[in-house]
Amino acid sequence: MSTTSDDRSAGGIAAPAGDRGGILEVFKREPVALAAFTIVIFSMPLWIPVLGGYEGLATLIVIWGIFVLGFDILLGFTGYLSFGHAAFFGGAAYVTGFMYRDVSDNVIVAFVASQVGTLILAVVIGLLAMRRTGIYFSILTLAFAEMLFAAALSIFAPLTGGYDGMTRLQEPNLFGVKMDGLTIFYIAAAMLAIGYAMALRLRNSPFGVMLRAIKENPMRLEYTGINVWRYKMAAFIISAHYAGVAGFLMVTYEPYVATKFLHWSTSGEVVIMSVIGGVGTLVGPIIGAGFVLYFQNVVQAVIGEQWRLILGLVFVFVVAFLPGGFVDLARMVWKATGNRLRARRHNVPDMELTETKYGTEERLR
Amino acid sequence: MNDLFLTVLAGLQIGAIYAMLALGLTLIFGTLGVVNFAHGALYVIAIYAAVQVAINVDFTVALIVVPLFLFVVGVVFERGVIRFFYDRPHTDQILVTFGLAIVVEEVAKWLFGANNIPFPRPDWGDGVIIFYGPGAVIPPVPVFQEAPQLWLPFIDGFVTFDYWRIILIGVTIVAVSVLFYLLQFTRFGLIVRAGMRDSDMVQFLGINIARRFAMVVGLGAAIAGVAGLFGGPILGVTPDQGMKLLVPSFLVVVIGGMGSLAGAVLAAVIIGLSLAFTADNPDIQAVIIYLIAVVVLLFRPRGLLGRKGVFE
Amino acid sequence: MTMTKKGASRRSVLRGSAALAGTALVTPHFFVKNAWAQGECATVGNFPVEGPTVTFGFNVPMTGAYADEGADQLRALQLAQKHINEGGGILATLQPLALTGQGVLGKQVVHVTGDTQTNPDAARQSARRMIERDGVIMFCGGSSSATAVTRQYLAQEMGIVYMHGLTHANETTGVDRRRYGFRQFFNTHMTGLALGPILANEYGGDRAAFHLTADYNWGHSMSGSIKDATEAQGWNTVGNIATPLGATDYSQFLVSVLNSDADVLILNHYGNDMVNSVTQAVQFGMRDLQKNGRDVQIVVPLYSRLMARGAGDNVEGVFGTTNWNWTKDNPGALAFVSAFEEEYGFPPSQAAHTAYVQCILYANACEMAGTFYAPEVIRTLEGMTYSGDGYDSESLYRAEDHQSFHDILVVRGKAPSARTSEFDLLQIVDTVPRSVVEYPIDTFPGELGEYCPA
Amino acid sequence: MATGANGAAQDRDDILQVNGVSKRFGGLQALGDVNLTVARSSIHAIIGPNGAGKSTLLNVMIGLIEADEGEVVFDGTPLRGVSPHNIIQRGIARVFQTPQIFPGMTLLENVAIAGFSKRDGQFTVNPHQSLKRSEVMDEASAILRRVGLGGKVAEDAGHLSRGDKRRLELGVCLAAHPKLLLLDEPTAGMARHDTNKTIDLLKEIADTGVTKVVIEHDMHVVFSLAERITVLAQGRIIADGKPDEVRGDPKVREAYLGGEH
Repeated sequence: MSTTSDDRSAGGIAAPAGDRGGILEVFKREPVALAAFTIVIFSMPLWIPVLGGYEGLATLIVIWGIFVLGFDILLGFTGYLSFGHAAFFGGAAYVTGFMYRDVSDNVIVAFVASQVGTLILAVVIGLLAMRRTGIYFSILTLAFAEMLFAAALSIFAPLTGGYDGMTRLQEPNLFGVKMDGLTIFYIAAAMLAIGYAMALRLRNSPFGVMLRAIKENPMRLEYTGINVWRYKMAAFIISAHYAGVAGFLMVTYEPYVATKFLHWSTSGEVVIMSVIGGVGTLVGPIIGAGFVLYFQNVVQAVIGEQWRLILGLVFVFVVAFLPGGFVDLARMVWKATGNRLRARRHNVPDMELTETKYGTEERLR
Repeated sequence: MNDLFLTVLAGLQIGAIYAMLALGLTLIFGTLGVVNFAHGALYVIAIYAAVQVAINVDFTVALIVVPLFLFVVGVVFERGVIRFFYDRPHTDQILVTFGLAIVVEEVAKWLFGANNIPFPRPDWGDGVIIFYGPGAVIPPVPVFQEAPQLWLPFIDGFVTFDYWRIILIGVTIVAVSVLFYLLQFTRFGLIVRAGMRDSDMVQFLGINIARRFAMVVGLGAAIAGVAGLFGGPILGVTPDQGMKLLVPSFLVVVIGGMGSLAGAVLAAVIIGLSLAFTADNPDIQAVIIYLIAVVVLLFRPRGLLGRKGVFE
Repeated sequence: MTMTKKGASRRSVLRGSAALAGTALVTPHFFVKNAWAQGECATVGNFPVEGPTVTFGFNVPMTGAYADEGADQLRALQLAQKHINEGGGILATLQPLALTGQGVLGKQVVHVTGDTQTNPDAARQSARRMIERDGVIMFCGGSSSATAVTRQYLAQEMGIVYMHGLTHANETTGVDRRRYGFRQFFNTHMTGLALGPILANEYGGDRAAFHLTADYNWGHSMSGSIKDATEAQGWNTVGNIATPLGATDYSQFLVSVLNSDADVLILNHYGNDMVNSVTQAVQFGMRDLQKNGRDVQIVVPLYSRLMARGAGDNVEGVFGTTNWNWTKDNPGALAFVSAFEEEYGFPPSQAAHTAYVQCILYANACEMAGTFYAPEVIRTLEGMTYSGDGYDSESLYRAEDHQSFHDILVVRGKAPSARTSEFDLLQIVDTVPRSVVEYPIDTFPGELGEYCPA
Repeated sequence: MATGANGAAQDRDDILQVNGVSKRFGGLQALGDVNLTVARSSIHAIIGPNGAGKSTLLNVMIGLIEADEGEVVFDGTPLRGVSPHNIIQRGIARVFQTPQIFPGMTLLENVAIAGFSKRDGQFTVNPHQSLKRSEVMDEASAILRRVGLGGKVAEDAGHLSRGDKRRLELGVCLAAHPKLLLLDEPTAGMARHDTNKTIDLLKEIADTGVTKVVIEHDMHVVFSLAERITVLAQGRIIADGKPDEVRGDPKVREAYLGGEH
């Protein structure tokens, strides 16, 4: 898989050519990583049955892959841990469902509407939540998402179908082509590939450098003449849109909107997937998503009633002993087999409990 | 007036459970800097331990055994898990404790099933309490005649309330008082409070902070034990109780100010009352707790009583 | 090409690949499904069934609040599988009977399981896995209307028959009814029809009722049905508060009830909601209270023995309805209960009964139709009358909405002293005959959809 | 504001004017009616005992702290109400007392960020821009060589010594091509040898026309660098003039001797 070649480039700009791998290396690799990624994803219907999976699982993994990829842009790059990303996933899902049920069965109409909805949500929540950092940011995003969840179940229940979710949707189609089976899989896979390419580009551009700088020292960045607020908002909105696209695809794939899409457990699942896979590595969270979904749908049937117990234990184990997730495991194996690699750990960024990272200077204010 | 009185009682009683869980959470957070998402799981262990002892032995025995047992669970939990995460990012702490919470829930389901286990209350706590006002005539029903009665000047006629819930409110007041006493007037409390302010400094002074840390988690767990003892007969005994209480009690901690004990109690009361007073309007009740959290965090980020400089 | 190894069961792969034949690099084109097609539809689900076995999907909650009901359903479904393959159980009593106790259409039944997690999304995903990967011809089970409805739509899309488990909302066979979904369980409307007269008879015709209602479709549906049924008897509904699904503390709502002048409390709750609300209502002294000169009464419209157990002594004397109870002594019930007890050592719940009957009814219909081809099986079930399924009289699967009509039991909680075992919690007050609860088809609007999946 | 217009007209060779700035922290008068002008292309030192308000004054200049009264005029424009990143974009850079860098990023990235800030402005989303061999990267490595960190470009900044961090921060500031550079004790914690190297570097930068305001305790540094010296004590200016004038001022001696030493 492309894991090892890719996370190598996570350093963004490294030394100028010569020193240790460095810039040229990275840029030679970006298309390679992208090509490898695309091949692995697009061929999933061919290889996933070998592992006991099935076509629908491949589609699910791809959709959630988009979701966690966007989450990684916010958490892995910028260091903001959102506990409320379900708001965008579920919000877009509800808008999509609403379009299919009451307006049009055309996927393009639904796509546009869902993204407009996501944008509005992201701007409103971002404007408020982004004022805070660390755990306070997490709580604020959680609170907004839960408010949305509660509203969908109560005030908007006549529109959303309440706890039962939104049913009776028209069958989505693109000018007559039905969105089922491999059709929706390849559409979703293409979106994931595009999303991955964009994320790679972002990471390896000055924009990505700025986001990482926000994680490292937002005050220094501000006093280097950078509008930190706009970069933060941009990262938040971009990240939300990934979730929104995933939400749209979810409903297009399964013409049904579950209330769970808005629930905090969905936000929690994204965090779990990212951490298990390896935060900040882009591919890591996608692998994490694949693992969790594979476990929930395939291993579950093997284990039976206690599958959640086993999943919980696996999760505890990974957090405790593999702080960098599966990608770290791959890196360790890679190293153990004699490959020398620059050891840059992509650990979970610390979620500051402090309100700000600003140094002593800030206290004067 | 009767209406208002009963609603306030209901609010206080809802807040009581939150207060006890939030106290443990905020204590552990304040001292150890660890966000313990497994605190709900401690409550789950408490209710199952309590109901088993109450059914098979006696509730009075459970009264002593369960908090002690939870104290031990807490100490083991700190020594066995948490201490390996002091130097890890808070995200890791949250995730590993969250994972453990899932494990505890699933083990409880495995052992005892997903359905409720009826939790019989001891005779001394069963039945209703009667509040009556001037000139009230209490009907000659035996249950009412035997029930505890309290005269309150503002009650019109008489009203009944679940006696156990009044006991719960009382127990919470006692638990909070004992905790404040421990922290305010004992050497242990002095060190813990110093540790809440600056754990490095306390360590520097050569005080065995590790043992105290274990004690703190034990103490937090023991309060969860008390909450389970008195909350179990009301809220039921099911494996998902922990997860249901986790988010609200965590929000209570944040609203009160992370690490602030008084803040946790205050926030719990506010949340309890706001839930009780919005009971007739489910649309508002569903969002009220989050609305309060958002408003507080936006206008007073360190919470209602959070101290500046310590957690900021 | 592992995907097509199982060949026939890859309907959507084929359809998808046809759409993408020009673009996809590698597409499985080995099979053309139409070659096997029979009758009116091009392709129907996982038909035809190849090989010596046929796979049923047992799709029940294993985690979440209804896990215990799910576990009981799973036991019953495994028992049904055993009886289909080896004979026994209600095969001795069911009429008309085509099953021989040697599998279905000469094939042994095997099963796969999936966890619905009491969550509509997870339920749909696990059903999809059974259909796509495991090639099930039918799936069965479940313990909430939300999961039932969403899977019913999936069943219609995929052309796989879904035999419902426990789902009580009117919508399942009302506005959300589907050609590929069948419900043996009763619904809130039938509960109202059965319960109303008995409540009026027991408590008088001029009561004031207060509803606490779980805030979701089933809750509102239940509340509406009871309101209609009791008001038809002359009762007055003085209040209705929606309580959040999964609420644990009902004190703030019970305070409102105390403050009203209602003398009957109706708890439109199920599962742990019901356990908590009924327990806490008793804790607040509702059973000892008097209002308007009469004893205050509590009613739980939908009873479940498993749940009643969770509420302990608090259900004593509380009225409600149930789809079936293991204490019934007709031949079908006896056959099922004794087989279940022999296998597992304790009596089955109503959730187990409905799952068991559903599974056997499906297999029987296949045998009667002589094919697994879903449209034929559906037509066989539609309008079928049968007996020996655990009820005293004949039951019917109505063709127009796929709702089964049979006797309904009005029960009340037994006093602890009257119980003969820890499973003996409900006393049957009345067996309400099918004729009373069989409502006209135009009560609820809805379209079943086509026989061909879409 | 009258003072603003007046200040701008006063002397067009002044790049920075501080007009009547006062700031209180609770009961403490951190700055009291401070008036100060900094001549273009000069090196201007601010000295004074601990707690005299020197860092506060710098913080007011870059908008980190808002003054209670008075205003700061940079290059003819008043800075009140301008957000910090915009102040920086106008050509001020600041080296902090505790080095502020991006610890988890390489030295090259640290410096490049300032380069991008100079090139792209305060905000841009342009994923097509390449990091590869861009002029920004080339310049960044040149700057790192210039501040004496040329051999460590690919190291994580967090692992540097305190002195190296200070140099790195200076490099970050230089990459922004400031008109005015504010330095808060740029040689603190450095050995004499390194201090001298830093003095040389600062002189060299001054030759390129960058104005510098330096806070410094080390009188060796002050008198070998500064063209003009302002002495602060208890938030007020007690002396202002050429090094020789200040050296002989009795008030300065008193402030220092009566203060700390």
